[in-house]
Amino acid sequence: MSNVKLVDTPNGHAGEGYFATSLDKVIGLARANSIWPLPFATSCCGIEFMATMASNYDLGRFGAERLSFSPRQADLLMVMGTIAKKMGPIVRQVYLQMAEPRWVIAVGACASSGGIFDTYSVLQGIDKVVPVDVYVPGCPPRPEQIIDGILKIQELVKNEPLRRRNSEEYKELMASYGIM
Amino acid sequence: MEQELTKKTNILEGSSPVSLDQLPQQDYNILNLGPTHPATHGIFQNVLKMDGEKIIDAEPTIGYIHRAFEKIAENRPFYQVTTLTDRLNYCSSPINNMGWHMTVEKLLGVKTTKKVDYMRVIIMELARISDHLICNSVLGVDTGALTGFTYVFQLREKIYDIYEEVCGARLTTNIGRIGGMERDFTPKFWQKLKEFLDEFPKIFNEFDSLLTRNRIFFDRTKNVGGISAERALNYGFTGPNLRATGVDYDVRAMNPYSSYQDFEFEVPVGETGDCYDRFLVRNEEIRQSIKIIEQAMKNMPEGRHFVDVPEFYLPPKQDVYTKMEALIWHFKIVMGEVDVPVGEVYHSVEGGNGELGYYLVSDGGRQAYRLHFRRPCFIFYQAYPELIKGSMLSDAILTMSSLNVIAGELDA
Amino acid sequence: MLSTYFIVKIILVLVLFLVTLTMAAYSTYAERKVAAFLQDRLGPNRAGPFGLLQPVADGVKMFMKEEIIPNTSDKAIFILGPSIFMITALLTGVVIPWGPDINVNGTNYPLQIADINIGLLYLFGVVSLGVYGIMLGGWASNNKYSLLGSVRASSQMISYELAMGLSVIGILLYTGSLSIKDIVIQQQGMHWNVFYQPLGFIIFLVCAFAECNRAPFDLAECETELVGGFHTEYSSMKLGLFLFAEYIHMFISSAVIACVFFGGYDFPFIGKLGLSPNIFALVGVVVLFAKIIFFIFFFMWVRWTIPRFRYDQLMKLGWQILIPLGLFNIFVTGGWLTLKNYLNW
Amino acid sequence: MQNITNTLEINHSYILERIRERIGINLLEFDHPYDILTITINKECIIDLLLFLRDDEILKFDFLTDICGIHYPNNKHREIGVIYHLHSLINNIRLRIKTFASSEDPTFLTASLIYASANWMERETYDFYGAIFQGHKDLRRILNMDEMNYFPMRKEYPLQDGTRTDKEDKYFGR
Repeated sequence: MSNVKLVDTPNGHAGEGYFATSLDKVIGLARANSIWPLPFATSCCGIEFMATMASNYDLGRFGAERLSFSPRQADLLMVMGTIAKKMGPIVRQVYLQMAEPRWVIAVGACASSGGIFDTYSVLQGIDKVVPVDVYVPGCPPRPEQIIDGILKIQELVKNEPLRRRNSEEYKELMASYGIM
Repeated sequence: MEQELTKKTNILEGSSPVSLDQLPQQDYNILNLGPTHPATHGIFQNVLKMDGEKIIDAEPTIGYIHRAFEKIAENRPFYQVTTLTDRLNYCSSPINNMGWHMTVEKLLGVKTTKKVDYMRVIIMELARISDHLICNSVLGVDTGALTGFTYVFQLREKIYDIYEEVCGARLTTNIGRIGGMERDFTPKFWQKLKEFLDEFPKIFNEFDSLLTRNRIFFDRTKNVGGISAERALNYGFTGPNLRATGVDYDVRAMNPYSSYQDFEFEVPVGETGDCYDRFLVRNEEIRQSIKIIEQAMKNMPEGRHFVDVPEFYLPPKQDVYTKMEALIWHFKIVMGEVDVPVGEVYHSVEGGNGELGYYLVSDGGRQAYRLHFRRPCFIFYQAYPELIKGSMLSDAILTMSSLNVIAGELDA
Repeated sequence: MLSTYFIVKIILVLVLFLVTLTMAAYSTYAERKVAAFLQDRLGPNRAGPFGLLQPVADGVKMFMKEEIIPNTSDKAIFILGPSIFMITALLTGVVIPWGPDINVNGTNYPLQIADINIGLLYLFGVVSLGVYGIMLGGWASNNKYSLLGSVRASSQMISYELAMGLSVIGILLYTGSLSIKDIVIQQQGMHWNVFYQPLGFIIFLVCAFAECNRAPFDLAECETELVGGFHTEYSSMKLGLFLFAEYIHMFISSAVIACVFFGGYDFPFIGKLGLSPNIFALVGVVVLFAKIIFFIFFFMWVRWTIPRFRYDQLMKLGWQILIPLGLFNIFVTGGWLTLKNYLNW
Repeated sequence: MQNITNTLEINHSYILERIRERIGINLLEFDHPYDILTITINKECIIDLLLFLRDDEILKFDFLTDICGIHYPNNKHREIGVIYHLHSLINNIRLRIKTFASSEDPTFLTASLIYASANWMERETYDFYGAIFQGHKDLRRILNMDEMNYFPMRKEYPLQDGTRTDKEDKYFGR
């Protein structure tokens, strides 16, 4: 247990028998440690994702082993593998159906940029259809890299202000993807 | 506004790109299975026409990760095609790599040494093991038993370790070169391989006993998704799925490549071609693969790990820096400036899913004029509607995972 | 006097409510840890020491998530579904005797909220109401996967309730009472029903699995087939209620199994220790909870070991095997009791 | 029957002889590149030949390994080709059959009524090369999007997506 890095207590005011901190931080912390991913695995990276879920790497340590295949219940859309143009609208559809707050991680070169498949049939990066929070490089990335990506997402989640999703910037970002 | 609307539309109706009126409505229920359904693993869609839970008809749609492999292959020098073959059936990419190298060697008329052959056999059989492991454990997951999957994934991790010792990569290995292997097996490789072979029976038997004699698993898979040998041949089945029906067609035994004739192994066959038989055939093939690896280890000949094809085999790095010829060849190979003979070759290997064929047409240029992959998944997946007609929804899912359809191979 | 009675009951209700919720919350944690243990993994260990704060994180996250009610759904019923499921799950705890009586100032206070003389019937009744929650929720979602899930759930519940009812009749013949308290008292001193009614116990256990929608009977939500089954369209805390209620069901089922078949708070030699009544009561509560936790672990153990049934196999098991076996059990028990009476043993 | 198969040497010349007997002048060319007998025939007689090869009691080419297309833009009136790989599992011998049609009228006859496996392979060939298989029940695109209006594997179409804006050619040496 000794080398497991536990979640840090957020900054706050501690006193005799109480501890006060801002709601933002508590909620961010809770969300960060309970990310339910929606694995959108299309190809090779999906197999590495399986390795990430399995015993040797165990994504469950970060509270993320509860896969939810229904977009309603997922917090994190993990797009793993090549997204062909035929698939693009479906990624977008799944993203739209997710409940706020939602995050997207593009795992692997194909999802991030099209990878080695610079062809007529492949979408050159899922950021053409949905906003992406974290890109994980690699073809396919090693499980350590995928875990690193999830940790990056956790950082984002922890530090996100509660009102961000109502802000003008966020609305602009959504509008730039045609999502009003 | 659109977001709100889409969000509030139903998941099922919202995500159906195939218009449902393509099928007659009548009193039947139309269920859209995929492309993001958890059981489709890779990505393909099935529009099922159902009567309650019974499937009346199915309409598969594929192509959701079509990546234009064959077009890319026409635009790349030969040694760069290896990366494409990795991503065909990514569960057993070394077999694909080796198959491609052998195809090119056939075209060039290169005869490999026994040492190269045996090294390739070891890697290919490891790949076969990891492929079958994933298929069988995922079949367990789809019946609801997740635990077996995590057991055998530890074995896969061991295989990954071995790959890493050879080439540094885990999944898309890019292992081997045209004309041999990139480097000789290191002592550490042999040590890891021995460890793997020692550990294998224990973990694998545990997995085996968790499912094979499990009554629920037996009931779930027996007589589900069966097909007769005639229909299977007509549908172009190959590999474990064909052998489960009772036809002992194995490319390794029938058209031995890479010195497979030197090894003793059995070709396991089933009887009814149902999910349970497919499961058993794969399990038995894993055991046979172990046997082949042990034989190859024992009889590994001495010699060089590559043959003399300077036009294609990259010279060792220290030679590149010190010898002029090596530098020239290195430059020519990397820049893809090596001409190949004119001709057309068909070479097939026994991939994880069956006969993986490479049809290469060369016009004497520096790239393939036409490279066609005979992808076993693509060919047998079209039998899926026939396999599931009349069965229940749960059976359809099991049938799909026991066929081991790999989207990368399916869609090319 | 009456006011003390009410105060005690209210305290009991509150305590039971909290304990049930905590048990359910930590069952989710336990499920993850047990799964991890069985699968050679570590399981959650970042949130708090040993990941103990994981349920809190999950809960907070779910409360803060966006609520989505699909346009095509029937809104009122969509909300009603999880509510019914949760309420009925919580209602079941009242008839369970959580421990021997406590003695305060010479008055005995039973550690049971309501000792109804038809306790078992009440339990079955309330549990079978729970299926309305699943059914309405799945149907109101207007999603075919949900609909399939809820149809499966309701037919499964109905068929297994029958067998479950039949399996306890043997015990009723023995005890002559439907009150769970009477059943527990009758078992004191290691006369556990499981020794007298092994067949009944097995049937009951299987049916309990089915009633809780747990593997191998988790057809209503099986992820690989129906995505999420009846709760596919639910997000946020409505989903939380569904998941939570399921764990409460598991907790209550374990409690009922412990009470009806394993002597409730009874433990070998507990009577011989000569404890004062209050300590005795406390030990009794601990013993009962130990049994409950064991059964919860057993539920998880099974879930992470064996595959699930197919729908028709499940029905076949229910109607063609469990119900005849249940009837056979009644027949044998009845015959044995008659014989015993006749011979005046 | 077994005896005949065993005693008779089934070699390329024998197969060729039998095929020539059957389709006569429709056999245009033959060759043996890398040990596979390769014949080029008139596209009209492909079904006849496939049926003959499948049902012949000695040849028994009963397994359709593969169908794929090919495009030779410089061969006038024979631009689009369809290549069949057959395998006689009993004799363990392979056979390659080629047929060609012009790109103006790339019609072929479907083999999907003989081999169920030909169904998707023909759809793929149509998708890539636009070869039209007459008699095919469901000749739609299979891998590419239905909206696509060209046949991407033909040599005149580029590999890359023409609509891309984010890649500047100068960075890629083009």
